[in-house]
Amino acid sequence: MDYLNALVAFANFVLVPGTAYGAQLALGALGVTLIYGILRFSNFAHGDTMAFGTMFVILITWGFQSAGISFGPLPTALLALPFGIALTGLFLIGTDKVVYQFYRQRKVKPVVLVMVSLGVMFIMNGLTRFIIGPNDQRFADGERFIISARDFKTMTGLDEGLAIKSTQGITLITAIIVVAVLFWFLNKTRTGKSMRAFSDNEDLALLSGINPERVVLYTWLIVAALATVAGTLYGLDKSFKPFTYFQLLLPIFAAAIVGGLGNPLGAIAGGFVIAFSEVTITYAFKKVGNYVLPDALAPDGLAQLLSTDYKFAVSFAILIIVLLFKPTGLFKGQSV
Amino acid sequence: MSDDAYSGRGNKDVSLGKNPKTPVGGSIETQKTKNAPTKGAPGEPYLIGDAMSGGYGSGPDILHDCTIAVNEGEIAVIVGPNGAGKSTAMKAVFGMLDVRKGAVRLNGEDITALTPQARVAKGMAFVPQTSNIFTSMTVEENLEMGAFLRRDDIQKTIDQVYELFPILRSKRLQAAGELSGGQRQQVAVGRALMTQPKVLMLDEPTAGVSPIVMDELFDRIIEVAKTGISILMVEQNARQALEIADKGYVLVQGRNRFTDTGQALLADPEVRKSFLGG
Amino acid sequence: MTARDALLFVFVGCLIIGTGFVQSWNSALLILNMGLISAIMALGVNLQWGLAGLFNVGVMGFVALGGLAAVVTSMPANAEEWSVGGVRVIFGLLLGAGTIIATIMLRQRMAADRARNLATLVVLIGGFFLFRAVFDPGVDAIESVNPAATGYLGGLGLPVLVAWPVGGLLAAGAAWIIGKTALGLRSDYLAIATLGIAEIIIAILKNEDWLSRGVKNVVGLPRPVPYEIDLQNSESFVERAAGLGLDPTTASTLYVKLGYSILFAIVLIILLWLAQKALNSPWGRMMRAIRDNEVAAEAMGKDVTARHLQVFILGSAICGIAGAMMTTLDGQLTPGTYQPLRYTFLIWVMVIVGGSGNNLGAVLGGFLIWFLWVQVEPIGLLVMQGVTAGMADGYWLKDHLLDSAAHMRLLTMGLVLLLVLRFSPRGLIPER
Amino acid sequence: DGHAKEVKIGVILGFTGPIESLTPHMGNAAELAMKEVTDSGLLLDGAKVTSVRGDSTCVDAGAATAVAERQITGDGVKGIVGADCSGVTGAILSNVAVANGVVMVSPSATSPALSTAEDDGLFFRTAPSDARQGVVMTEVLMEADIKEVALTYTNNDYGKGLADSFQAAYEAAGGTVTISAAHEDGKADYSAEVGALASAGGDRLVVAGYVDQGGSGIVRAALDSGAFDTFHFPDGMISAKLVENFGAEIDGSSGQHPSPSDELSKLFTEIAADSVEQPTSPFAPESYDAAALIMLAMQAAGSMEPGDYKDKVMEVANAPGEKISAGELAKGLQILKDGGDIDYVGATDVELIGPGEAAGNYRVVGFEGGEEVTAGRK
Amino acid sequence: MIVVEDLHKHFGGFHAVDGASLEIQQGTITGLIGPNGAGKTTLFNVIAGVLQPTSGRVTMAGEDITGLPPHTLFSKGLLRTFQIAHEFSSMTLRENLMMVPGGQSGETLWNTWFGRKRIADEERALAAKADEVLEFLTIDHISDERAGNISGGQKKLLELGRTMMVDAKIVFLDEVGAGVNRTLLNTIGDAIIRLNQERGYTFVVIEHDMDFIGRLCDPVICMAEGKVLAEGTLDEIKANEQVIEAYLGTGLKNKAKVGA
Ligand SMILES: Nc1ncnc2c1ncn2[C@@H]1O[C@H](COP(=O)(O)OP(=O)(O)OP(=O)(O)O)[C@@H](O)[C@H]1O
Ligand SMILES: Nc1ncnc2c1ncn2[C@@H]1O[C@H](COP(=O)(O)OP(=O)(O)OP(=O)(O)O)[C@@H](O)[C@H]1O
Ligand SMILES: [Mg+2]
Ligand SMILES: [Mg+2]
Repeated sequence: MDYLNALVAFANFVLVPGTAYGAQLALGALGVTLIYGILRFSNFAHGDTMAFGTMFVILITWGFQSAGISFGPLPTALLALPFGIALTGLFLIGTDKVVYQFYRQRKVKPVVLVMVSLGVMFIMNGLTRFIIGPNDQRFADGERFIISARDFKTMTGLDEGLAIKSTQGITLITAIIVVAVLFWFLNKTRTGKSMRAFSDNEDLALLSGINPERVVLYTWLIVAALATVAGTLYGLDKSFKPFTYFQLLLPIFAAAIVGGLGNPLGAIAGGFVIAFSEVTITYAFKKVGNYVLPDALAPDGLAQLLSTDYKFAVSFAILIIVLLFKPTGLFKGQSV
Repeated sequence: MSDDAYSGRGNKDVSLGKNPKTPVGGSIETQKTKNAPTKGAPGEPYLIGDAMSGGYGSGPDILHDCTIAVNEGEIAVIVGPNGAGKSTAMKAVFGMLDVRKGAVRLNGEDITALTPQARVAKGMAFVPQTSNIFTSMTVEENLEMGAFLRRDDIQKTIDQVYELFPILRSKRLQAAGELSGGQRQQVAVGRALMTQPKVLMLDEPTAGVSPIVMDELFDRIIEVAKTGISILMVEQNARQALEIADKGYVLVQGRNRFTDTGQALLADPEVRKSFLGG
Repeated sequence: MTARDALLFVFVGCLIIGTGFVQSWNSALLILNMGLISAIMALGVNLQWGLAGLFNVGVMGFVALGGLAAVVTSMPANAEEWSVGGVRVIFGLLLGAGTIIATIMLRQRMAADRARNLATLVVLIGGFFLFRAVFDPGVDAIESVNPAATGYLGGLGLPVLVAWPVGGLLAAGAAWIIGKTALGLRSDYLAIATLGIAEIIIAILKNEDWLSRGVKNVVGLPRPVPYEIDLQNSESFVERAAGLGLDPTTASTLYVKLGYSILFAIVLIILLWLAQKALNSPWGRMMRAIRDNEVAAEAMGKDVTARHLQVFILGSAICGIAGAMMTTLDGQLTPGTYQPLRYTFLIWVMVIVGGSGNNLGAVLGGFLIWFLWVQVEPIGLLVMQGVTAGMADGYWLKDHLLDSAAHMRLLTMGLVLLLVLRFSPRGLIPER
Repeated sequence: DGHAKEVKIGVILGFTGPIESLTPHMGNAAELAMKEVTDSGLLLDGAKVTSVRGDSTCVDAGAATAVAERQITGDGVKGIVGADCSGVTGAILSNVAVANGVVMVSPSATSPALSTAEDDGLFFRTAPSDARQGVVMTEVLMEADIKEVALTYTNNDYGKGLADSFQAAYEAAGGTVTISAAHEDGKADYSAEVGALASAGGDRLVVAGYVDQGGSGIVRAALDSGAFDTFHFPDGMISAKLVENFGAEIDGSSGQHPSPSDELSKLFTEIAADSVEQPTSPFAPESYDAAALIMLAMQAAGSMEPGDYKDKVMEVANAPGEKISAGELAKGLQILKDGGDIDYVGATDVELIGPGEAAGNYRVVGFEGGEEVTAGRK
Repeated sequence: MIVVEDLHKHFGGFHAVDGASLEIQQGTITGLIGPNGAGKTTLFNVIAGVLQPTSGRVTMAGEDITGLPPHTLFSKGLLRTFQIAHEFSSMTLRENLMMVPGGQSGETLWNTWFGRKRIADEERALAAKADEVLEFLTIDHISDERAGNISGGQKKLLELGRTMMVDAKIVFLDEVGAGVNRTLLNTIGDAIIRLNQERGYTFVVIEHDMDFIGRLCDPVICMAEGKVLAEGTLDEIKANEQVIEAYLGTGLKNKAKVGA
């Protein structure tokens, strides 16, 4: 029986990737949840906003890299991030002026805004592919690992390795910081509260002297920041490919919903729920079992509850079960 | 309860409330001017919605040449049957609806074109009849939102609201949407008081509040008015309201039907019978 | 129908006829056929959303179930597969269903305490392993029979037209189960739940090879109309075609497509008639009341839960029928092609652009958006060619632009969508 | 008038959708062949060949058939290069191509199921069926004395078909597949798959996916977590991109892809250097060949009508006859014009077998020092 | 008619209804008063099935109706209005009323397709009835207006109008008077008395307007903090010290100063 190896194996293939993926989803879900919370619609363009923002960051990163600027052990992309955020913010505000504002003033039903965001999604999608192309783009540099599997093995002498990538670390830390800041901002600052007031009752917000355009402006700026950060971190960890970002939309929405729409803490919780349900339920416990159980009992099969084919099905099933018990998500979200 | 929370602005003369410069009653009609000058005629009421006509969206006119006004430190009460256009008139004064004809002037300045939030900045506050609270925010946050434009310390005003509506203090951290009907109404009025306005517009503030709170509220309104703040109020509890009113308007089908002092209207048998329930 | 509505229909009709003149009549008919199917799907979604306010984003799942119905009803049964594992698989499935029923009964019978939770867990886990133990070997046996060509149980060998109502029934059955569990959720929560269920359905279709070959696709479904080749080889047909001045190929392809058009149109007209009658009746009024305010409707004696379940099942069944029709038209079931964007959101766009709450609107939206979905590609290309016309050959920007032309399709679609919604935010034919 | 005649050939590929990064190269390669033919002025007495591009979307059978319908009945294309993904290919074939009697040559639909599809002699492919590749893979692994592998495949007809045929062949040869797990393309995260694969273990991880898609994601995650260091890559994974992505990290891995001799691919790289951005991109040479076959068959039949030339496709593709490789289309056309016989070799050593699909010559590759090297042929 | 036994409704730790027990006699118009937040509306909601009680029992004519869904209670003849108007905003006023009666044959899908004639007849009768009610409530001039576009008071009238569309056994009115013009309210009061006397409806009325309560109600129940504080005729209640302190108050302090 070898609990240590079992633990390390489990950590390496379930805990660490689950945590990192959860943080990635959470960052994306934060943006979705914020738009839902304040502008009251599900923004289908969010995945492509992430791609769009990341595209700017990549272009600027390439610029930096060719100019020989680097950020030491950290990815250069982090340096480019503020510029990317600014550009994305400008674009989003422009989009709002040209597109969303009209519908907001007409007080259309949220579902119309959802369709409008679908239109915006198509356009952003096209623009991204037009500018940077549909292909994989690599822009990661800097130190790749905090600790690699091989180093871990030599360090500890264990059979199993434990790898933690620097991007995973950065993502997790960023997610925690961002949610804390956002929570503080929305619940404690005047501007944040005015944003919530606006989302609650637009007319009454006017009567309190809150400037709706200002609120909308802040919202898009924050969304731009969230989307760009999320997209960039994701791209650093995996790779940048516009189509994947579009596909990310689904788990991101799932995360936002299971946590409770409009609630930043919910987005974080939701991200981890989705990530871990994907990674854990379909995990084959053969290896862990082999370490922990006596030989006689060791599994000869894979000891896998369900094949990985069903990982999405499983995460959605868990989502539905959570919703059945908590109809507005783990953290009591809003609904329009 | 001290008055100084409301004495910061616009409190020029405490006696104003008792000795209005403009005689109440029919005299307002005479001041009615079409193409009103930006600067109103001297002696004009502090806030006046002058000969307003307008309706919702592109719908028909609901207000027809409707005038409502209130002097500094006075209480003006609008009564009328359901659907007469009272709330519409209030919204028109607050710029939440297109005024197609006529003008709104505050302290002589034409504010017809201003957005609602700009009017808030000019010292107007409004409690709408329906959806008048932020349901998902706590009671205290509702009050804070009322004071959104204020930069000074608002804690004192909050305490005053709690003193006026003690129940709210115990519900401070509860979402306002979970309150009872009467409690919500109290939050709504409290939110408007938080602005420390120069003009306070209330659309049926006492609907659904218990008698004891209603008395408190009317008392408070009188006190507030005495500090020089103008109060424009729609009421269905018309008898109590007209009793404390300096001026009363009876609106019917978007038109001014009767305009007189509160007491005079109360005494008018026709008004009593048709609009005040006998 | 007002004159304006009629005009809109005429306009869309002209678009399709225009396609006939500019491109080809085959293209026009194909657009018409898919338009008819899309209109039916939109009708189903409109029933759920426009009438009852149910945010069902699982359209794809029901459409896919319709497709499955087409396979299960019309393909011939595969005797060898049945003999090696058919019974076992069926028995396994019954065991699985039994486990779930047992769990539900258990939860109803026992008091809500820890013992109940424990018992639930025991039954579920035990049932799951039992199910796997019986089911898995059967599946393996079936799937290993000639995996490249069959390897699945096949169907009942019935005429494919039977599959359409069966598709509706299959979707309705699924909708019943889903509705029973998830309809208590509101707005976007229901949306993501149905979206998830649709993904689960697709996952099953993709991975359960014994059922419909999974991602290996089932091709060559029987048709309700003759094959073009047979027509071309039939002398009488060729003669008649010649009489009309058409060459046999064109005549046969047009003939087949027209056949489909007529079949689809019949289904659409029946469904539209039913939907219109229902909408403009006390039933429709009750549904609108429920949509407007569930609490009040409930207090006015309307059984909101039951009515929600009813429309959810009906709407889903309509999507199922459309799904079966589409698979029939395609002649194959390809689970990998089911994508939410195409089978759920595009349908939603149809409903919203057409005008939610209005059956005619939904139908119009179905035709119009499908037309655009197909035609924005050449439009996008044209735009690009126009833009680059002035540039020198070989200029990098020109190449880049032309290379990106295919992506302009999505961009154009987005633009068109925004424009339509801009000028009629409540849809082209708004509710009342 | 030399260019009086115009021959239109449809190029229906998924320019948007899951393999959108491959398709531009494929499209360009096909058009390269057309340009070569047009420039030669030899086809059917100086016909000009124009390409009509259409988006198959790879996934939406409805949209794909609409495109094909428009091209055939509207634009009047006389042959189709495409489609790319097996699903839409089947849909176009049975609904449009067969009905209208138009020849389709797919450069990349490799599903074994298409071998038996009802095609009326109109469907060909320049990519081999995956049934063959499974056998080749088994041989490669067995020769390297690898008896236990984990297997992951992209969850579509290509991946699943390949995985099935590989597993059957490998197990028949005495190997063990510890796990066969699907992965969906374009998804955000593959930790779950890699976790399961690692747990099952094996000497090598066989990745039957696309390098542009989930395949790379799986490899990345497997490497990063230390789950596997060596892999085996079938055709969908072999590309310049693989080395670019992983460099020396995958040293010691192996793979194979349908490919002619090195000379042929070098040759194609040369002639395509200007017009195809990545000539070695998967299925780009196949696309060139697909287009070339259509035009050569037309020349052999002396007609651009599909009904006439469909029977000539096999003839020009196979022996006997003079060997014609990529870049020599003019020569081929001339021979045919003169009534001679050719055996088109093209960019991928085309050899059509059975129901009109490539016989499949495979290049076995290894990875050393961050480079892809040829380790043999099958 | 209705017996409420030791009813509790808790929201988290807050006890909105805290052991209320009361009886509503058949044929009475019972007034229910009490300070804001006393739990009156919550009590209504529990009786009417909108909220599930934490504990306690409600019976109607001897039958246990605790926790039955609202639509079932409706069919048993229990109607209620909402304090905050719950109109069907996209429907016209007439439609708002016409949808109320249960068991319409046109509410079955099958009939909508194959029973046109019967539906048409029923609809005519319903429309006539609805128009009658609208006229009574003085909102007949806007009967084709969407309910979302009417004034606050008109919504309250509509709320009341719905209870007049069917024959009920017991009607719970939650502050129908708030926001309604007093002259009209008197007419409404008359109608309530008439329904009570002529058709034998039982009413439970929540109101803060003592004049209204006084004219209509006997007995009157006063709630406070989730419990029944006092019960009796209005005069008895008015004399109750606790009620005065908690609810009625002693009138305007500043009145004299302004009145002058
Ligand atoms: N959903 C809820 N969550 C938490 N507290 C609630 C909720 N609903 C009601 N309450 C509380 O329960 C108490 C009783 O409310 P209720 O609405 O029954 O009062 P009421 O007697 O009808 O008052 P009013 O006369 O103001 O309408 C109030 O203090 C309210 O804050
Ligand atoms: N949002 C709206 N859109 C269109 N018409 C409206 C809207 N709100 C109110 N109306 C109409 O305007 C008229 C006046 O409404 P208003 O709300 O001003 O009445 P009110 O005098 O305040 O009545 P109440 O005492 O019932 O509150 C009514 O006939 C109503 O139908
Ligand atoms: Mg009003
Ligand atoms: Mg109440």
